Amino acid sequence: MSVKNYTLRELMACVAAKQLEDEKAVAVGTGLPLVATMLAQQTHAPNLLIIFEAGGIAPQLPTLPISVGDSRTIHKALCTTTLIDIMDTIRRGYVDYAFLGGAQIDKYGNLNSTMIGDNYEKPKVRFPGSGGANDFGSLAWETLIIMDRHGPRRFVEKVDFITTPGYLYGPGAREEEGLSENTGPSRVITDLCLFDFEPETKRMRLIACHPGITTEDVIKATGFEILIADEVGTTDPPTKEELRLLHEVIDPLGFVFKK
Amino acid sequence: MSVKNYTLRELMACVAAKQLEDEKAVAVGTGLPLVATMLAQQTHAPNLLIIFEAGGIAPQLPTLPISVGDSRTIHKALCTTTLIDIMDTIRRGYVDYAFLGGAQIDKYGNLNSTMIGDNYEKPKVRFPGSGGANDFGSLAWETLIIMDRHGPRRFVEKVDFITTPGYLYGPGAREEEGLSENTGPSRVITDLCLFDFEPETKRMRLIACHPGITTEDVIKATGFEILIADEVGTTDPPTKEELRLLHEVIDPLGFVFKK
Amino acid sequence: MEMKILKEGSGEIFCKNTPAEVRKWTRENKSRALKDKRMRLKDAVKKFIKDGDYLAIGGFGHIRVPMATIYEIVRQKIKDLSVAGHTAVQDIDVLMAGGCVKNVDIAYVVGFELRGLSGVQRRLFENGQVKKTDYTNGAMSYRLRAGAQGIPFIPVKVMLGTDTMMHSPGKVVKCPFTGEKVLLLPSLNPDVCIIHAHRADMYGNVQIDGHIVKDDLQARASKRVIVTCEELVDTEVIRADPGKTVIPFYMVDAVTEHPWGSHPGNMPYKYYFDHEFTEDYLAAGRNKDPKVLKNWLDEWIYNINDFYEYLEKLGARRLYTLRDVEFLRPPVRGS
Amino acid sequence: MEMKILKEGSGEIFCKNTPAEVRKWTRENKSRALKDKRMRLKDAVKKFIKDGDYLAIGGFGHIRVPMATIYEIVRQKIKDLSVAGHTAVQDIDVLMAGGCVKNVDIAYVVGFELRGLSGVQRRLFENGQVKKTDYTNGAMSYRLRAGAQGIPFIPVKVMLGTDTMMHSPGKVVKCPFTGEKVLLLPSLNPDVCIIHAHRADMYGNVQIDGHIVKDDLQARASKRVIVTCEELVDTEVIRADPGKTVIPFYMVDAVTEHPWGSHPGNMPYKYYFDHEFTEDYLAAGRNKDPKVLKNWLDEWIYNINDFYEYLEKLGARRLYTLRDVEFLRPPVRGS
Repeated sequence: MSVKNYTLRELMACVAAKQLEDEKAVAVGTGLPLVATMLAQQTHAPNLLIIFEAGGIAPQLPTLPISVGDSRTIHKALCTTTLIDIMDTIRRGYVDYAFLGGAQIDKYGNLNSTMIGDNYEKPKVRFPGSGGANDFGSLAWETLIIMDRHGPRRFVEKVDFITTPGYLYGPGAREEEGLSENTGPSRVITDLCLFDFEPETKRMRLIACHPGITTEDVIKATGFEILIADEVGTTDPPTKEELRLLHEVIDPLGFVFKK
Repeated sequence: MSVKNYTLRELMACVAAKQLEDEKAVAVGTGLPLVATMLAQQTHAPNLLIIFEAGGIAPQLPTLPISVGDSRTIHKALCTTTLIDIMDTIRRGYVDYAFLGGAQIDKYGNLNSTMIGDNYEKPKVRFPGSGGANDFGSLAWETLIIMDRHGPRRFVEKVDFITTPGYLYGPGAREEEGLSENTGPSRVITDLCLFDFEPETKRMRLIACHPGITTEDVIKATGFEILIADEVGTTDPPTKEELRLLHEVIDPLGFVFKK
Repeated sequence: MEMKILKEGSGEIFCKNTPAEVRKWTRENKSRALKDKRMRLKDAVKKFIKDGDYLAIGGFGHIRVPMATIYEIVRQKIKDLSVAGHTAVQDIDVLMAGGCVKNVDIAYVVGFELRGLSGVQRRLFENGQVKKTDYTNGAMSYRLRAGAQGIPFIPVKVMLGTDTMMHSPGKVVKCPFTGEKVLLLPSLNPDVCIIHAHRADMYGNVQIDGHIVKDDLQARASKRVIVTCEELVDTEVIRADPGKTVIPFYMVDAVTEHPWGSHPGNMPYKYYFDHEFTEDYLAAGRNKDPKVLKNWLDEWIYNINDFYEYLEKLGARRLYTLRDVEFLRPPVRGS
Repeated sequence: MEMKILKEGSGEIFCKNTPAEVRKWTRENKSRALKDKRMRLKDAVKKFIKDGDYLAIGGFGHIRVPMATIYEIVRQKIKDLSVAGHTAVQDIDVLMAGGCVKNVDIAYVVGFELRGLSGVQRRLFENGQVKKTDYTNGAMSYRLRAGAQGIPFIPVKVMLGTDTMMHSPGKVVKCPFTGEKVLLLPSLNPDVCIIHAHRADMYGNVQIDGHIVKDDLQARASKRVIVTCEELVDTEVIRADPGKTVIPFYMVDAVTEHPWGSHPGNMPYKYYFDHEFTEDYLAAGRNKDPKVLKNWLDEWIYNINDFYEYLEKLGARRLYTLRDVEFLRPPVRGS
């Protein structure tokens, strides 16, 4: 891959940031999703409302928090509250975006962050579990998903465990199971490309490749059959200003972008 | 009636105060029950925990609050919170006594503070309704009831409306309906006498008359058949110190004991 | 396995909003941006309260009640309101005196606590002119908790076995985990909630001193939130003590500074009740001659323009004496 | 009419307490009097935490975690605990490293957030030595809300449709008011909850600065509450700001002042993470040679007497540097 002057993680952060509209609300954890959120707030979305699971509402983030509820997430916040109040707030319809990741994802955007293997009692790998992911993915209007290391072991036909609901088993499935109407994953940002979900089938659809990546590369890296948009675009590489913000303002200590 | 140096309301306050043990918790409104509670705290129960429905916990009451949630109820409180938190606290088992009154009462201690008449749509008299009374009477361990103007129109065979549960229709009825075990009214303090509830039948039982009142007086004033304890005592008249506390410390402005 | 409905009340549910609808409505109608929401109370009431709305009122009885907003609703002659009578005293009484109310969820109304019963409300309820469903204060808060949580019902352990339950819409079932009986109550998501607070910023971040009563739940459960406050403060004041923010800005639709906005109610740490004012009002409502009440309403609501004129009628000396009473100090007002 | 159970998960309920029993237990075992509850942490843990108890831990992940108490539990070799993994990181990891844990309700464990996965927990979960039931953070808070409210179950709108639900004990039903599907979860009433707070008085009135996370619910839902605090204050401090009291005294069984009690965690407005300390610990747990972890436990827990010795090992300079980091100022420590 012929990337220049920027890393794939930086590119992912920039592409992810662009998915967030100004004057909307996002519930976010830490890591790359938070970097993307902070970048959006520093660029095109200054009035983006940031909400943290542990209870921080609209802080003035001085630097990247390294833990989901650390002091930075309540720095000069407008409100500090409880986790359950945050969940209630999302359920009440105030939160537009949830930003999630996972170990595995399938074509309906179902996420696994619980385990690898087929024996629940003795998994091959035990991951952290839902945390707030299932809550966010159930309750927020749109779920934005960031997955690095795009490959067939992570993009699978069937996840070993549905931790967080995507479109479950297809159109209407979320509603059938009791989840809120008009919710679900809207974008998947990987280190190869950008997906949305085709409205009729609710299946993952390639809409843009990163510079230097082809549709074939994406097909090869994905363990299920993807839909492909009529016109597959190319994502914008990070600008100098974006890179400056990422390294100097957002993550000066290099927690996400290791130095 | 040959009362001297004290009024019946003063006597009721003193008798009611004696029902409260030290180091217990009481949920209380305003009026005579609160006067009795403050008197208990000023005399034999300095470590009585007072909790107010609107969210005041353990205030240092400077003078009688005149409204259930007014500033006095949070004066130098240890905690100010919400109404629902108070209800949750009672449900969780922390509150020993609730102090209630009503317009009508029956032999099982069921209280009516909703309406007089038999037409819910067009009652003869509409009263305030439950407020927190049903909650307190459902959730607290013991309900203490204060009823003035003891007479057959207030002490009735069947109340026009069960606002707050006493023993409903008899032994086991509270449990059958889903209310907590080992709860219910324990004392009724009137301007004639003091009742408890006989443990087997859960029916109101005369245990003491006020000075100058006879068992016959009580029977005549009560619209249902009362049980009578083997030994009916006489309540203690207020002491000088109790009267001083009532008038000088607790209700100096004469809200409850009109001047 | 099944959860059988063992018993159910006949009470009408006056508020038709469901959490699922309210959630959807919120997405489309509530801004998540920091926007200046200051406006005249007149405009806020006109814009956000409609005939037929379900209204929830902040505070408790006579405490921290949004009276300035209540008066404005009456002045604008808004009609057919359903109101949460979650311990409502002079607030709901004035609304009913003004003919604004059609239905009431009753936990505690009609009474003025130690001051006795309301003539206005007795008349309207006893002749069936205003419809009602009975609950308890706990029940109303639990319904609001469900509304705030976005779930359509909540199990409770109150009201069981009583006529209060039989005149509510509650349903008794057995818990599928423990087998114990619980009462299920429908959630409550009011159309609009009005709150009087100690301070707010122009975006609608609201802070309250002392007991919160149910204002946190109401704001979370309601579609619209109209806030008056004793003091409008800079947002830096909010950011300096964010743990005190009871209602975050995105829930709020309008903010107006209205000092003394709870008068004749008690505003903790600010001013005590205006006892005489309430007694005068109560007497007017009890008078058999309806003109007496009409005159009261004309004098204090209809014939004045806004809450500032009301304050001017009361006068500074009277108002600041209430501050002395609040702080338990002898009122010395005059030079 | 019936509410049919449409689907149910197979997850085991590790905490057997029901609200009805806990309520009864509370009447007999919790004092409502203002009593001096100060005691050595050693004595508090010995007195109030028993083998087999269900434990809830305050704070969130690495933030405001009661680490002093965690270390003491490990030092006393308490066994067979069930633990609420309601985002639990180093706290639960140390407990599991110390062999104290039998069952975990998992919302978030195993992970150290950006720092990667725990070796200790992977081993114990992957070979089935520690049993688990899966939930979400929201679900765990909702279960605690039910426990605090004293109701045996609560409807929620999360987990539906997922394997997370199928491995929980949740049951799907239709709402009898709206017909929509909800998940019912059993309440959670832990045997004991441990909390680290900013300040408390000797009676156990507890105040927390910043986000409360779930500590309010936990204290209300649990039978026993053990509190450590950065600062033990006079009761007058509490009475001067009662709105800040998150946990009133009668819920609390023991209070100990333990400055730095969240180390290596972050205590908002006090000190930031000790990142290196956590990395060292994590490396020890990942090391294939079990002796490395054993040495760590010996050094920092077993071979020292209490949390003050732990602080002395860390040294004042290291600790106060964490304060500089918290306040985003350059660490200048030395004269």
